[in-house]
Amino acid sequence: MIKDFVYHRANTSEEALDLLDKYRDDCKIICGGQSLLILMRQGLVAPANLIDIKGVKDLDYITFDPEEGLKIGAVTTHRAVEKSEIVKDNYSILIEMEKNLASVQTRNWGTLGGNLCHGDPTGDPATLFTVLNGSVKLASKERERTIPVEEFSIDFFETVLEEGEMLLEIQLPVIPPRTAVAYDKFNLIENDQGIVAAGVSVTVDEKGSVCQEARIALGSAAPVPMRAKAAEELLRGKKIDDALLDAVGQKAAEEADPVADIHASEEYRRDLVNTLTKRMVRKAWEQARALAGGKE
Amino acid sequence: MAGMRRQPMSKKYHVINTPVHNVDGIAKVTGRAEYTFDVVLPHMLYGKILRSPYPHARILNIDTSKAESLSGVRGVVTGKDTLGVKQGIWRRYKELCDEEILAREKVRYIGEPVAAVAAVDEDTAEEALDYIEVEYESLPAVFVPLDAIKEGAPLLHEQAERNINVTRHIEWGDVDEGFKQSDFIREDWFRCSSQAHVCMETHCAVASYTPDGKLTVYTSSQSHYYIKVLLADVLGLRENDIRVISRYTGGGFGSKFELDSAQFCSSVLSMKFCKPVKIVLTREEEFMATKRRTPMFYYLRTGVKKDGQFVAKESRVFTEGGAYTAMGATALYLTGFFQAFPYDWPNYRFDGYRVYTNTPPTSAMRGFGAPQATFCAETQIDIIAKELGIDRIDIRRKNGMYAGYEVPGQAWIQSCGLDECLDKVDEWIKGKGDLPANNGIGIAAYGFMSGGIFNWFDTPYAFSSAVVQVNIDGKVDLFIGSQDMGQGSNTTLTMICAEELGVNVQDIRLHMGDTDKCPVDLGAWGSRETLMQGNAVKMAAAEVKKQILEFAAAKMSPNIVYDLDIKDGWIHLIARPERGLAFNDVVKEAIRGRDGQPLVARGHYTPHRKGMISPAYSFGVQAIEVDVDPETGKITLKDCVTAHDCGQVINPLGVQGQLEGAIAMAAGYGFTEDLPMDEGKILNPNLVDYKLLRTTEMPETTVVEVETYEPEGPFGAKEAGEGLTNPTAGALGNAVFDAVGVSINELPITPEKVLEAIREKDKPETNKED
Amino acid sequence: MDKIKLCITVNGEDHECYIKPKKLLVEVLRDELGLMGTKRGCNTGSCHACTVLINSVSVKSCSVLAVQADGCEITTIEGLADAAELSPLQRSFLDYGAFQCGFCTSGMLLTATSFLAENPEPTEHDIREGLHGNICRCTGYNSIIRAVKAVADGGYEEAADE
Amino acid sequence: MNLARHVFGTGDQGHKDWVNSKGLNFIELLLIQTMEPGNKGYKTLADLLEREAEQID
Repeated sequence: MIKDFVYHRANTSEEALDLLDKYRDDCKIICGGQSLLILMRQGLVAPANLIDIKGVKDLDYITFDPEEGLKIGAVTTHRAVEKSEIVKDNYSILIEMEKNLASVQTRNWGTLGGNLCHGDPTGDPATLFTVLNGSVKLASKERERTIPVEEFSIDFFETVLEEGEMLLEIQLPVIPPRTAVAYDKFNLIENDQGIVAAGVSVTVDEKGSVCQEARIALGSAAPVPMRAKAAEELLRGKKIDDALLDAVGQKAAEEADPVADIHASEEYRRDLVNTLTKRMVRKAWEQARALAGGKE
Repeated sequence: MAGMRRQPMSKKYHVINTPVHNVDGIAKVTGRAEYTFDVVLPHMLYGKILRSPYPHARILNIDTSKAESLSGVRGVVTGKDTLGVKQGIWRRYKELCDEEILAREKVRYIGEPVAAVAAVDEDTAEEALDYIEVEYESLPAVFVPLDAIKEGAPLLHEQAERNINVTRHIEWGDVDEGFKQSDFIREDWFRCSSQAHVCMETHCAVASYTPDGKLTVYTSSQSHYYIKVLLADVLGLRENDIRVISRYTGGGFGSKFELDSAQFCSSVLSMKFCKPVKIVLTREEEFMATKRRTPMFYYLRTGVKKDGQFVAKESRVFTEGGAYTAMGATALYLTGFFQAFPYDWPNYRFDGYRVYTNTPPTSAMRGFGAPQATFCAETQIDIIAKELGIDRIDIRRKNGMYAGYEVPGQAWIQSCGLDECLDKVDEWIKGKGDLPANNGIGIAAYGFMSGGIFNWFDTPYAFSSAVVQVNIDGKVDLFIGSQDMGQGSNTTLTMICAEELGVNVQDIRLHMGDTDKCPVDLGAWGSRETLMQGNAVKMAAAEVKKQILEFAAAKMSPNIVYDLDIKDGWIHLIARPERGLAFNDVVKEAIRGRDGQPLVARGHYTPHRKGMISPAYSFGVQAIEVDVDPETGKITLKDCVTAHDCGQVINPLGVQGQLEGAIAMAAGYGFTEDLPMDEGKILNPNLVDYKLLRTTEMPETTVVEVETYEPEGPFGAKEAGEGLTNPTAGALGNAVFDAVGVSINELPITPEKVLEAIREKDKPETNKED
Repeated sequence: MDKIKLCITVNGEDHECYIKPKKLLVEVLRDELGLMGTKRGCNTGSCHACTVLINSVSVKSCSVLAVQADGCEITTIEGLADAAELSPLQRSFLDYGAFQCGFCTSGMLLTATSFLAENPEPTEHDIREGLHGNICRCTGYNSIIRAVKAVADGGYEEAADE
Repeated sequence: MNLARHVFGTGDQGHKDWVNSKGLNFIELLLIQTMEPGNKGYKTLADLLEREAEQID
């Protein structure tokens, strides 16, 4: 049963910040509410004040700049991203991820900002944004700060957001040339939360012969979306072959810090991390080389 | 008026086996169908149920004063406000009536009701639950049958020594001799998991007691008759002081023909406060505190000849009963019976034990013990076939049941299309050619009953009854006691009536779902409706038809050698169909002729001398194609065919729907659905963590109808819905076996288990383990 | 707790009511407006039986605060048929037997309605993905997919009668 | 033998008490029957029943 609360509708980010400042620890922000309302129904969250930013127009945008990269306003819905031409042209992997995120109904009303702030380690955006080296712009009445997405979540359903602070914008840098990104999750039911997710970005040299730079991010492999840095290290400057793929999968599995639950044991999650990482590295590597070779 | 008319269609049936719109269809696609979930009565209160957080505890004291003083709360009831009747659906056996619903002394599972609140709205009622103070004395609990049966294990019910609830023995032939004659003997242990029904409409009821001593209960049920009688027992009312209503039931699958906490608590509250009380279980309550599929621990010992001839089978099962008997006793018998299906076992022995445990009671669920049995049996048969190097179709054909076969001392098979089903599936498989690596096809053969013969409920009524009334305008009223929970019986039975009476489906007005207006039927369970209620409807329609034809014959006064029939609203001489009268005209005059009294007739059906189980059995064979990912163990369903003998198909659209629905549900049982527990607490009581198949997991489905004629069924029809749940888990497991060579003996077949088994197999030397 | 004013247009009719802010859209539709065709199958936003259209996109009415729909145009199952004239999807659902118990049907029809509006020429797999969220425990989905495909393939142009 | 099966099949209190009163343990017989191959539990009970029958006539 949802506990009663005082409802406040913010029409601008300005108003939202004022309200946040006013109610501090005694309030919660609702946007799409696809996750929050469930928590409220279960009585896990019972704010005295609810600040609705769903209608904040100045946070509903998707812009792209060849230098700056992509900027997504916090209240932009998943669907808007999924259908955006500029996203399609410059970050097609993002569309792939969105299409496999929950149901159309959820994507129609749910927002990216809300998804990140929920801090669920099974959430796809946080993991993919980590691969894409994205960052988030946070603001409170006092200050504004921008931090990497990979530092945003600090534990299960916990983020760095402080009292009076809210997420304004998601920023993704331009994807470097000769770089391919692959992302996938393992689940029994399509579009369901991933039992494990892996995202990989590989940048190859001009000749497409070695991997110059790589980023590997894992979802549901730890209490928060995580980078598999040691595994990345193995790839840098190397030509990727099956032996290396096995080593990278192994390494990522070692780095992972999975938690057992009814859906999978810790061991099985490590197995999945291993397999998924391998597959995503191979996929990204092949695509990146194709780009280098000018082929598709 | 008499005269010429277009030739009535010459084909055998004018309604049966033609696609007909569901008679409730328009109401359902326009959102007009009123379910119990939608019922709102004036001055209605809302109820909520307080449930035990302990798997096993003594109730020392319940203090409701704080809750009652809450504003908006009308009142609270506990076991003290009830007659304390221990009820159960196996009414013939006192010791099996063991559930109070509102516990007075002891709670035996997490989620057992201990109190119920009525308030002005749901939120207030829910809030009030926190203010009811229950003092418990926690008792040692036991959760697994094999522990519960041990000496010194905590006892759930004083009278049940070693927690043994029911035992079952089935035996024929000389099993021990049979094993002596066997060339090859195989032993296996299997574990079948539980499963939740997950009806989209959760259990709910609106009870309204009035000062004249009458109780009306709107409820989502599969058998209004059972609910009415069970309520009378526990409330101390007379059967007919209770009226149970609702035309629409949002899914049943076996979960809605026993008395549930929503029905009981809303009734008790309503009787106390003389106001309507509505209780709708939350999805979480539905998972934690309603009944579920029976988990089974199976042991199978099977002896065969070199050539695959079945010789002897010994099977033993311990079923996890949960805290109460429920329908579990029937599931125990049926799993033993169907363990031998659909084959001719010369020597067979079954010993089954249902054991009480401190978990939510297990009971009836679509297939009723047969899906578990079929999974174990079919899995083992494929292993045996492989070890003997015999084709899996051949070994089944060699041993399959056939029309005229008698299951010794148990049942007679009058119609059986198993062989043809095997041929059809064989063709389908051959048509697939070579499969890609890690793809495989698995098959399973199955059979099921068409309504149970047993009367543990101890009903004094006919198993099924129907009334048909023909009115002055030719419109027909059909009154039936059976319940349509989605399976489509309303349409099937209307079609049977239309066919028999020679009118069109649109001419019939169906009345059901109201115990005040409709005759008794035992309800929609055990695949009864088509055969049993169908026979009753056919009998009533035939009787009315006779009355009409008598009048028509008198009117037409044909040569006595001619006889009459009605088809498509046209009463005619069978030999000369163009000579006849319009149905409506004859009816009008006939009714005028009988002083304005409509033409009415009753029909009924009760099986006599039909064996121990059922009057008739459906058969079939299913094949499933899967793709297994050897690196993750993930199973993808690709394609599926089912060759199915349900006798004469009445409603093709209905049969296909039943089949596809059964596949989705049974495949879920096979590889995604489970109810893991920790100390008796279900860990995934929600639709996020309980994984049902969705549109994207459902494979293509092909149905091949193999028509036989069942002498016992209306127009030769038999069961076509529940039995379809039996083969899928087994076929799925066998497909994995075929794809990657590992056989999983434990449901559900999760990717984790598959991956583990693959690794086990790939180890240098695997030492086989049972 | 103070009630607040809510103005919504449902199936073309304007409604004004005063509600507690915590009321979900599905609760307002059913309890305030008596539109019982919209069902509820769970507490976790998982079953999608409560799907309605907000400004013609499909949304779970159990996962939206009614106040968030203030000023919006909402379509429920009661708004699909034009008086006695069933919508093409409603007719194809009848022809293909795309429902059994019927409890998920309202949500299924609304999801399919908005899906076809957005994807006039879907493949079968598109349809499966588009309806992925909606649980049906009875039909096994395939009849529903066939019914939606039939409409997409133009078998149910207005006034088409079979 | 069939009578033995009946006794186990119904397994109600009356039958249980009778078996126990004859110095056998109903449950133990059941367990033997289940845990060990060879139909032992039933044979033992069948023997008992026969002896009883003889005494009667």
